Amino acid sequence: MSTVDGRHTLDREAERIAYKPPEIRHDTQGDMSTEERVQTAMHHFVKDFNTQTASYLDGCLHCGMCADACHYHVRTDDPRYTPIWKIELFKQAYKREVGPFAFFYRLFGFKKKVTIEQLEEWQHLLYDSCTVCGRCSLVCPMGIDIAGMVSMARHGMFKAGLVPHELHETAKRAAETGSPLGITPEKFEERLEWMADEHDIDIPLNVEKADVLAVMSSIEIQKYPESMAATAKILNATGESWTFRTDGFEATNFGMLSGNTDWQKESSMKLIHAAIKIGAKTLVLPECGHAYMAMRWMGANMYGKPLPFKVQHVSEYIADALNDGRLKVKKVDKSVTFHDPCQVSRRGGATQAPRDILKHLGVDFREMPQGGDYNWCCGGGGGVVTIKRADKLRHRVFKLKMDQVESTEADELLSSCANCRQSFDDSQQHFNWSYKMGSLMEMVAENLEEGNA
Amino acid sequence: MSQVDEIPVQIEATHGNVRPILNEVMHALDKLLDKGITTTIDLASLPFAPGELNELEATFGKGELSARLDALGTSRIRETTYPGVWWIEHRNVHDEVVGRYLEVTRLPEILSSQDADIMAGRARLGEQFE
Amino acid sequence: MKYKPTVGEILRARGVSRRGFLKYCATTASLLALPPSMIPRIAEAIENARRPSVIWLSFQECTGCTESLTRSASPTVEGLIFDAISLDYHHTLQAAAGEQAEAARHAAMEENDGNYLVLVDGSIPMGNPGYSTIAGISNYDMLMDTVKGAAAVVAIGSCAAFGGLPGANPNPTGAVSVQDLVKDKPIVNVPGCPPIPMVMTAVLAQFLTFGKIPDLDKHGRPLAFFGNTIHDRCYRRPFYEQGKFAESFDDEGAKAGWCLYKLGCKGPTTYNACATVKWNSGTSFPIESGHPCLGCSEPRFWDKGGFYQPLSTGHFGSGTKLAGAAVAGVALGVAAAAAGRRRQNKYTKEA
Amino acid sequence: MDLLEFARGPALQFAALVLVAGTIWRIVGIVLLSKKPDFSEPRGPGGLGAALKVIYTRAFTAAPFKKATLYPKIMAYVMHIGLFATIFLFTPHIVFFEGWTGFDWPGLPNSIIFFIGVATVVSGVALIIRRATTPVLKLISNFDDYFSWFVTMLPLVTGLLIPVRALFRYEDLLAIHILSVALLLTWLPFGKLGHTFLVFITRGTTGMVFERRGAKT
Repeated sequence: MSTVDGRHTLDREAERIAYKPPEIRHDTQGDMSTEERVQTAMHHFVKDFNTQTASYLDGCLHCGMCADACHYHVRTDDPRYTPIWKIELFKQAYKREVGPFAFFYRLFGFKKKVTIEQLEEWQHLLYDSCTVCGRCSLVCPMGIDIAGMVSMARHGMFKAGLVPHELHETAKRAAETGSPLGITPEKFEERLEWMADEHDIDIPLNVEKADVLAVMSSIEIQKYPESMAATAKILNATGESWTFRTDGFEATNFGMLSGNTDWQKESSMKLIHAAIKIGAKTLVLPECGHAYMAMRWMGANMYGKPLPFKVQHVSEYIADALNDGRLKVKKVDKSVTFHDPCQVSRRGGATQAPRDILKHLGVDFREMPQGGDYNWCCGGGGGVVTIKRADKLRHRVFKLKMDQVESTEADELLSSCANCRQSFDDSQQHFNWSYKMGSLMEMVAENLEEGNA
Repeated sequence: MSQVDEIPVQIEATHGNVRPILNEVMHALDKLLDKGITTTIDLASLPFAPGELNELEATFGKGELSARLDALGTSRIRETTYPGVWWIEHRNVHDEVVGRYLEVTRLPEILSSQDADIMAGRARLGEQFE
Repeated sequence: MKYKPTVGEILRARGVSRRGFLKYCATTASLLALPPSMIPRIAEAIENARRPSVIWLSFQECTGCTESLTRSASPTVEGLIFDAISLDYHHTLQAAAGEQAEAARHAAMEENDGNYLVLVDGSIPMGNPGYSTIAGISNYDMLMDTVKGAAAVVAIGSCAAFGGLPGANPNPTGAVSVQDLVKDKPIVNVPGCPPIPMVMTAVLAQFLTFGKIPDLDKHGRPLAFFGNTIHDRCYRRPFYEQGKFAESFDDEGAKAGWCLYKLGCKGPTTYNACATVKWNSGTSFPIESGHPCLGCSEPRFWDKGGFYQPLSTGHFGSGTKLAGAAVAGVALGVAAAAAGRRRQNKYTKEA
Repeated sequence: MDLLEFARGPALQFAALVLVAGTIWRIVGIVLLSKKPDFSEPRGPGGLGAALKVIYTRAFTAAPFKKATLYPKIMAYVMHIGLFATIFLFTPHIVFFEGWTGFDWPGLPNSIIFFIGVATVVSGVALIIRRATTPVLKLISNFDDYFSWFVTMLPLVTGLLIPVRALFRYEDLLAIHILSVALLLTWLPFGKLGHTFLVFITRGTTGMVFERRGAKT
């Protein structure tokens, strides 16, 4: 563990603290003219403004405190990583086109038209250096939800073909194949069978009617297949009727992450239709942060009316089952610290569920300093983990996370987000770090009391 | 005027002119002793609160010597309880106060017989022998 | 030109002793707000000064200024007017009347051409010369005729200095001040309604002593008397600083002699010597007797809002105007939002 | 009409009209933009209560950020409390409000107000220096930030100079003071000073959205 102050690092590879142009590599998709690109971005920025965003964009005081909450700024001292600066173009478009005084802004040219150079520079700020973790909105004295607006600004960026290639390709593959990692229904089924054999358990698939629809994230299916088994074990143990579906299994939503609202809707609707089809009362989302945001809080809005079923993160589902006695677990004699996925805890409101679970497991739970709702992000959220060119920055920022975890001196590090797990694993390899990220759900599955249900 | 006098006047606080004046007089006495320089303080230039002037006068009190001058109305020249500090009050023929001074001196100039008056008196005296 | 005795000679002739003269000089110094160390110089100056001729013109006025002056306690009215100056024309005070009086004025003007002082009280009506005439002569004609040979003009009272009450809105007579009309003579304004008598005599004494007009502020007022505000020199100032205010004329604060700011005192914006020189032989001044300063020595004090309206009160528009502004705000807001949404729709279609 | 009368009369009237019209304009312009209905199943109560809660709670810094934002927060507190005290607890101002609204409340002694005013100016200077020197603030600041600071400081400084009689005459400085207030009121609805009313809308919005999710506000 380093004793060097993060703000004045001695790392020879570290980027300079002073202002510098962004790393040169602006990705563009499609063959629009420059003008078209700018116009398209602008039109889609403008489309998204509503009373909520207007109150935010008009309310900003330029106090700069959000910089102190952002891991990118804290680790680099680069002022461009000030969260509110990341939506500067979005703000510029608002003031010029829609705000109450837009007429004057245009008339006197108080706010210039956005240029392609700016958009290219902001590609780095809106994608590579924002995980949409929302920590900044907790420090903001006006309570501005900057992360939410970064997501909105990405819509315009996507339409203008200004998305980092890897993220764009991942999203595109998700749209084309139904999974960002190219997991087809057949592949899913195959891997479920493998897990069923491996663990000698029942994994219901494509049941016609069930109370619970369980879904997975491709990352789990591909990289952490044990999660599928764990999900099955737990759901079996509760005794509820449940099933996986091949017509709706993918919980990740790269349409949302990349900024393509059409794709976002397509992904969400698949799950919604599957759940309605089997008459599910509950849709249990996997250990995935953005899937929670996409379905729990945005799903109904994609659907256009309230959903006829309940949406729960698997940790919420487990916590409920443990709390009302449907599920019982053995005590685990370990010290554990928990990494809160931003979209589930801070932005999703399900912060308490994992803590309830850990209490039932009887572990020595060690909260991280600035943990829970104020947790530092893993650095891989918001699609950032897919963007290769952002790796260097992501690893640099991860230092905060390492310090945070290490200070607890816990035996185990757990989380409930496969995407977090993925970026932890990557950074763990990069730094040869001693901690390995584990899954809370898997710990529950491994410690189920015999004779459940 | 008796009815007006019956109105009770409350004086809650003063402007605080008394202490600064005492201080100034003290320094004036030092100057008088060390260098023989006399000082005159014109009390008309100070904003006194009701009753404050009386307070000041009472503070200085009456000393050993007191004189009355009859010229263009009466004037009272009085040494205070602090020797060398004189309270001088000029009145006009209507007995209205037209000037108040604190003079820090061994003897106020106005008490000395003036050369012009001495000469005039000498002339009058001379007339007796013509 | 006939021989004019010096002031010293006149005083001696009247049997005033040197002591009396020194007393006179001390009170004059006090009057001029000069330090006592100046007394010897004043004595020397007065000794050799020659009595100036004074012509007093009264126009649209109430004679309050003359009343005030004749109650001047310093050095003595008689002494000043009859000994130190030669008041050759004052139609209220002089015995002569009609053509005889006018003849006296012309005689004084001719005799002292270029050296006499003109004192004016009252404003001059420019609306119709008939509003105010003396011996058939309009005020304007008399003023302009008289000041031609004057050494200086002293405007006594707020009417002569600034137009005063006759000049108050809507100013039916078209009243103007002396300084509005006389441009080529030194003018001293001694405003006040009425002015402090000592200040009037002091200006004369100053002219008498030094043969020139005193230093003036931007409104032409002698700095020696108009250099500080009433508020600056007010004995109730500590209450202002402590935040102790009389809220009405009969509350405990008023009885305790607290600051009258909230009752509309104009002391902070009024330049005059009332707080130090005081009135009625130094007895008191309005604030001391429990009434806020009206600001009578300031230009157009009649038209500066209510006498009992505190100084820091603003004059907002009527409620109707504010309501109108609110309606305009709603309209603009609706229009702005509509324009914004129209752009959004347009862009959505284009996109 | 002298300067003071102009300041107290037409200038203040104009400022009041602009203030009222501009404030309503901005609020209506924001409120009447499209609103997206939220169909998601609420976890916690949204609505007005949530809005009020966050309007209140955001006046305080969350513990994890206390250290990093200590300096600007303290300065901002001093500035806001100072502005409140100098505006609303100085007796001549109370008289001003009383003349306008008919309400009257006790003030603080002038000496204390003077001290608070100086502290407010000091905090303002500290904040503007910080804005002009720290890289983050340098980058994100624009004309509005500096101009709004200027129009806020102007009435404060002119107000503080009024008792210092050496430079100006009382009525001149009072006139300038009132004119600077008129400028402040005229600018207030349009620039970032609009946060005097937007703070309720902005914080309230977050309160309604995030309390509804049961998320951290």
